[in-house]
Amino acid sequence: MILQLEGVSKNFGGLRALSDVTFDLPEGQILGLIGPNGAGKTTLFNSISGVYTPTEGRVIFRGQDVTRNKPYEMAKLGMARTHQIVRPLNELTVRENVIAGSCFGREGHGLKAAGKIADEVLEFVGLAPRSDQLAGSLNVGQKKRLEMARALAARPYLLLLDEVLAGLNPSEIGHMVDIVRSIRDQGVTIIMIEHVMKAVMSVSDRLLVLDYGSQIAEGTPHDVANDPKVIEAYLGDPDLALRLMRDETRA
Amino acid sequence: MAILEIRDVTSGYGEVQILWGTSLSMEEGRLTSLVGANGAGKTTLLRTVMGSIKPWQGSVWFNGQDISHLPTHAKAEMGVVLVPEGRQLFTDMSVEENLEMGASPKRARAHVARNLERVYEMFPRLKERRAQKSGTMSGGEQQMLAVARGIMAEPIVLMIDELSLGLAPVLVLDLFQSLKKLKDAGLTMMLVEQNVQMALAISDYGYVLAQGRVEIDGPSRELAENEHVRSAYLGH
Amino acid sequence: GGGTTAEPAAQPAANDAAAPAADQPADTEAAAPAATTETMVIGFTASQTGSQNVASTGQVNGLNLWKDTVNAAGGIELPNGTKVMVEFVSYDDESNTDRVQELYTRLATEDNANFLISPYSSGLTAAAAVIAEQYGKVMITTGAASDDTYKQGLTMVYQAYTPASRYLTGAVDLLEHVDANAKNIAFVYENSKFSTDVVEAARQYAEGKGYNVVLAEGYDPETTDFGPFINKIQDAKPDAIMGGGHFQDGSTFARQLNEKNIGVSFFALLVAPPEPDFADLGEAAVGVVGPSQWELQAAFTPESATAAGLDWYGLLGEEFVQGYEAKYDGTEPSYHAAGGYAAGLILEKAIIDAGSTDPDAVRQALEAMNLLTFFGHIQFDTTAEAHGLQTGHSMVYIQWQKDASGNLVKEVVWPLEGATAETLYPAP
Amino acid sequence: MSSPNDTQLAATDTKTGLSAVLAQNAGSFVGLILPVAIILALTIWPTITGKDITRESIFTIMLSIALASSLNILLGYTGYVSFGHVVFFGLGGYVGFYLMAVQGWSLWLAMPMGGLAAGLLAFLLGKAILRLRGGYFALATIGVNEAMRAFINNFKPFGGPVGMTLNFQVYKDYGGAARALSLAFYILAALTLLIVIISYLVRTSKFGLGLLAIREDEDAAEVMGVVAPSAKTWAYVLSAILPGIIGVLFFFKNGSIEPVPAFRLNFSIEMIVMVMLGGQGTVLGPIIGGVGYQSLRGFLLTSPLFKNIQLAVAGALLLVIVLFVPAGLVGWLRNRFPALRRVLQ
Amino acid sequence: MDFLLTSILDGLLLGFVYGLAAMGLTLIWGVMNVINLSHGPIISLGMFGVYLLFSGLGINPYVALIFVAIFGLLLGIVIYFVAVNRVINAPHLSTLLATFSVAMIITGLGTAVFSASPRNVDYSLGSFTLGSATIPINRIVAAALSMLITAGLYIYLRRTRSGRYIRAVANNRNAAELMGVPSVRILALSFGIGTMLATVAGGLIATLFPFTILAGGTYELKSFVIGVLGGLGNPVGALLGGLILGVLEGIIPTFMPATWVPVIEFILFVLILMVRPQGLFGAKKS
Ligand SMILES: Nc1ncnc2c1ncn2[C@@H]1O[C@H](COP(=O)(O)OP(=O)(O)OP(=O)(O)O)[C@@H](O)[C@H]1O
Ligand SMILES: Nc1ncnc2c1ncn2[C@@H]1O[C@H](COP(=O)(O)OP(=O)(O)OP(=O)(O)O)[C@@H](O)[C@H]1O
Ligand SMILES: [Mg+2]
Ligand SMILES: [Mg+2]
Repeated sequence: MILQLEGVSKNFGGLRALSDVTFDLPEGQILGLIGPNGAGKTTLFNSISGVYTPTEGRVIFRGQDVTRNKPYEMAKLGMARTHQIVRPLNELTVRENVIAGSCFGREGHGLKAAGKIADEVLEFVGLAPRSDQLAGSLNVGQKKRLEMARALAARPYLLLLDEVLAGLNPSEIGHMVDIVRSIRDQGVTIIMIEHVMKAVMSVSDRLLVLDYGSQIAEGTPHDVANDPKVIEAYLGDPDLALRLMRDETRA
Repeated sequence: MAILEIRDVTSGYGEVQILWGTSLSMEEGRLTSLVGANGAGKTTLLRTVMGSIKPWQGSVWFNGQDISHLPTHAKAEMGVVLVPEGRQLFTDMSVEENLEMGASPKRARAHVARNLERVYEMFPRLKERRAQKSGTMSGGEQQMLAVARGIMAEPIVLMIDELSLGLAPVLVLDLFQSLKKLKDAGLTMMLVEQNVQMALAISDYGYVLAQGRVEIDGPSRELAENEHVRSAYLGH
Repeated sequence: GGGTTAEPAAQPAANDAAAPAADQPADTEAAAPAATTETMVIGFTASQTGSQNVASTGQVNGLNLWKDTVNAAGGIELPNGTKVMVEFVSYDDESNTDRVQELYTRLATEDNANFLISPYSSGLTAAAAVIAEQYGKVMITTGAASDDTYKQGLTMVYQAYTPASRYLTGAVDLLEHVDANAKNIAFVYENSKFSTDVVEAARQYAEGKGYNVVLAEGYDPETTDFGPFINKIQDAKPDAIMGGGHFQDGSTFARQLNEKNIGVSFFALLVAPPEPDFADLGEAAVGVVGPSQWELQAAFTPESATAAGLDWYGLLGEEFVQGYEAKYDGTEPSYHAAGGYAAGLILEKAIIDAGSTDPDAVRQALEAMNLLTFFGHIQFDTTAEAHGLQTGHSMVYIQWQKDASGNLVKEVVWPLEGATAETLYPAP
Repeated sequence: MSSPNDTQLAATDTKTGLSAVLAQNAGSFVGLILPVAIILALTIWPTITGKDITRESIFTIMLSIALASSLNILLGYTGYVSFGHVVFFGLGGYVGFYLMAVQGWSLWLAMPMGGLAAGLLAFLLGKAILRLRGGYFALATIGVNEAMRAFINNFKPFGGPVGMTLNFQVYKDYGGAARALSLAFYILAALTLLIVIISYLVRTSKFGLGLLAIREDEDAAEVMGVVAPSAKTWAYVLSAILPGIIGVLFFFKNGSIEPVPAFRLNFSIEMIVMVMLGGQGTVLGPIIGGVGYQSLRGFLLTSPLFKNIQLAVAGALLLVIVLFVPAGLVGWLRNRFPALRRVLQ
Repeated sequence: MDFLLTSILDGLLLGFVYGLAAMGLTLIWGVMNVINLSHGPIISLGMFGVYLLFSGLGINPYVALIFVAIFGLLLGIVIYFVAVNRVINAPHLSTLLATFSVAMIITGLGTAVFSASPRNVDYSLGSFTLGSATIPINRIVAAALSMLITAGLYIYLRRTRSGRYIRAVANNRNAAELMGVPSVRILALSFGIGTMLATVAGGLIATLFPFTILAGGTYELKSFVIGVLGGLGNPVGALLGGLILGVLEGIIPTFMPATWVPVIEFILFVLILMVRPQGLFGAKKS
């Protein structure tokens, strides 16, 4: 098991954003994390990656209790993440951003080696032509890819992806999904938060569904997608809705 | 009648040109969608309309008036409202204060209470969290707030950049339905949307932007069936 | 390099660009005499901006008056008939040390100053002294009263003022004189080099005489609220308060002491009371005693010089006041102004005694000087331990009183030989 | 501070170049040429003119360059604004002066002790106040400076408000006042060169990249693995040591030390001004800022036309520069002459 | 005991003025993210404003405050457009440089015109005695006015539309523009109000203590401290911060030499920051 959560809860004042989340994540898998807005998905990432300290429960990463670790300690241990609301280092270039990811990540490369890794990674996510542009001048979609590149450059064991597909159009999504798969194929374990159902269904080995901070379902994409609780809380009936809308617009 | 019209606009950032003579027009009471690949210039176009960046050439017309060189706030005051990419919330202010800020234009001030009710009905989560600092909300909650804030302005033309970004599927459906209602109430809208299929499904007219130029435009239904559009943007 | 005294007048004019030519009345140029005339340059920095601005301005005004007087007379006449005209070069030191050494180096090397005058405060003077020593320039200090400065092995620096250690000791004597039963003194003073030096010395002196120091408190230079100190004084119940620092804090202290109305019989403050502006305090000024470097009332005359067996040099006090008021729109001179004039006068006399502006000769003249002027007795310590320290001059003590018609007047109350009135004791 | 979105629109290329340096001239030191050349030119200039006043004027300028460059490590690279940086100058100066004036140590030994004291203070402070963000950190540094000044004011071994004075005879050990003054100048020149090289090495190192990341977004940097607390602390220490050493040198030359001039808050602000004026976060910026600001002040102070209102005129000129070259002179030059970027670090 | 009470009372009354002096600084800082280094010189201008109107024209100092306030508002707007507007979106801290230049200009001209000699507004409303304490009425008036202004400012920022605009523009200028808020006007207004507060504080201080053209500097320094204690941008916090400072300055000297006040005060200040990094009354910034 690369990651184990035991009864992790997180409160913000009176709000219980996570309650008693427990699961094990085997190495080499892609775990899809879905749930309605405000369900606590990002909070879970924050609690795993050391940005928040859980109010209760334990987080075990590669056999080590990391519940109270700082974010940079997690990075050194081999965890990398992207931010849902992007956080580029605006006044550094795209390449410098990625170099930093590599320098301070698990492998802690020197600048020279990190530069090489950065170039590879940028090529991989398709940002190579923008290497020398200031990160602040990218648009949101590009910034998302930069987040991804920075995380990858750290060569993590576990990669946490927070809505990296948001803002991409369907064909771009297809491309990104391929990227995610090939990262997994290199042996990196991935947890992926996503609202783009088709993609997350196709790429995940397992799905975990959160609602109001609690796990309401867990299993293969197929099982989860057919779970009535999940449909009610999260999916709705897409076909029905689409048809409804189309008829009305024509009328 | 075209209520908002963009004529041959070129613009960009610093020395980098992004838009190369783009024209489009929005008919009153209709829903127009604007689609295109990542980096095509959709956001740049909307920013140019609002005046956040100045057009280099060309002009923007609203209600038969050239508004190209009005400051952003004056356009908002006239009823041209943008829900910007990246949400741009007042992160240090509460949810309700954000909504009140949305109601800044004079035209919206009289109906703050009614509009609050309306958006709270659309997004019950916002009502639940009316006192929460908006910066601490989840990504999707922030998106709801951004859209709601736009509606609070009582716009004549409402432009939404990346409507469904980060929203759970069930909510996207609800939201599309709400927009439908707004349209029925006479609001003119422009949607920038990555979910091209859905966007074309609910809109009347569509523009496809590629590399800063309008590549194809036409009634949404036709676009949805267009071979090129299907292969390039719908992923089949 | 030393002073290039033999050069004709044209030489300093070359660096006129840096000189305040506007200060110089035009007619002095025209009055160029037939005999050999030289010009000597005196350099100094003044605090045109920053906290020391007021006192420094008085001093500079005094200096300018001296210069005008000398130049109007055609220059300083040497025994050999040569006339030496005076020219000033000055810069703003902004009341801080950053550039003092740079500016004094400029004065000594670029502006070819023959002599230097110190900046106003002791700290700045210490920094300037290093430069004066390096270039072998005589520097007369005014304002820089700290004794410490003169105990650091300097050889070119001469102090015009009574040093800090003797500022308040006379006030202790005065207290003893007016009330044999007074036992307790509170010292409340500005936390600066100068005031602390003054109070340390006065305190030792008082304790030596058997007084109890019931309170000794420093306050920060920018203090505007003396409430906490007054409360403490009230609590300590002293017979006398001594201390203060500079004009602003001193006058504020006096005002607030009066407002709080806590009743002390004897109140002596540094620096502020002798300033003419102190009278603006009205009632709050009455009874306040202050040490002064110079007062018109404590008149020194050629007669008193003869009586004391000293040489007399220069103008009378009244003449100084007249000249000053004429030049500065009726402004009454403070002792800083008199000090500035005196600094010039000391230099003038030393040059005449030396017969030239040669620095070594002038130094010798200064070493030997034992003189009475309108400013008082001038004599310098010539030992290696405290070279240049003023030993001749001493303070007079004034007290603000009301005359018969209720107007505020400044009376000299100590030493008794110079007193113009009885001490008002206890103060109201 | 400002939200990332605000800067997006206004983003201009002011501070890039690290990766350019790495890619194109790893191992070579093109960016160091200009800074070192300027310092060397300033160092030999007095010898060329043969004038003491040149030396003294350049002393003031060099002092500023060294202090501004030190501050730049914290302000420009790490993004932490220290308003009270003069505390290191003052404390170092005091410790060194005490050792020289009271304990009879030589300048050579006193200087490192001043640096050590300043570094130690920075280390302790780093543990305490570097957790504060933005304005609050800036304000805390003011607090530290004022507390230190007030403390020294009460600290009898250091002379309290009276301060300490160096016996003039001490200069004899260094060949008299004249020799001592020029010795001080050359020591300062060496120290300035040292800090400029350190500044460059930091700027182009992994450590420096971590600092830049902290400047841009500290939380994101931590997530990426930058150990922010220790990186910030070391940046702070590094930026404190040299001011500590220079404090000793300055007051040695000055001959006396008092609390007010040693801990003058306005001096701190001037340091910030010089860094900003030249261009924060660059190696060259503080050098240009120091030269520019101090020559301007020096010129106005002694110019017959302006010396009575020199402060106001300096303010007005500064304002004009700020308004029209807000990114600092180096940033402006870099934008103006992209070809020179590699040289303008 | 009496002694302690008197000291606390003195400190409290002084604290109100400190709080007012800090308010303009923390407003501009908290709201616009501009560290206004011309705050001190502007306080001095307020002092001189009241002084000139009173000594020159014989206007009652409290009436003069009204003119000084208007002058402050206009001055602030002018400073904003001349010095700040151009650089408000420029890199980090450019505004600090700009306001520093303004401070140099004001101080330089001020010293040239007024010299650094102390002035005094000789206007006393008398005093009354409370037990062993004698309290000048000027101070009570100043305290009352400070409270009034704080309350007014609080209501303005929290309850009025333009107050909300100010906070919104501060938070996200771009978004505010999109909502129809004329951000330049709002920023100019904020700066004007901050400056107005500084001049009014200066004017009130002038009725209590003598001052010079440099006197504002002390209050600027205290304002920095108060800003932290109270939380930047929060007027009520500034007032409370001022009161804390005032009381500390009153009480500490009763236990130890007054020269230790700043040591204790600033150490306490740093300690508070370490425990509450956003100030005593500041809300946590995201
Ligand atoms: N710092 C905070 N303070 C208060 N509430 C918070 C904070 N952070 C998150 N929350 C709340 O906790 C809940 C969970 O937030 P989280 O960001 O984890 O949601 P999410 O599942 O990622 O949603 P989305 O899909 O919209 O991104 C939300 O309701 C959010 O408003
Ligand atoms: N602030 C900026 N400065 C410089 N270039 C920018 C800036 N914002 C965007 N760009 C560039 O402009 C181009 C068009 O971006 P724009 O955001 O308009 O595209 P878009 O169609 O909205 O894309 P997306 O679907 O990703 O939102 C991109 O290449 C982007 O890198
Ligand atoms: Mg989320
Ligand atoms: Mg976009």
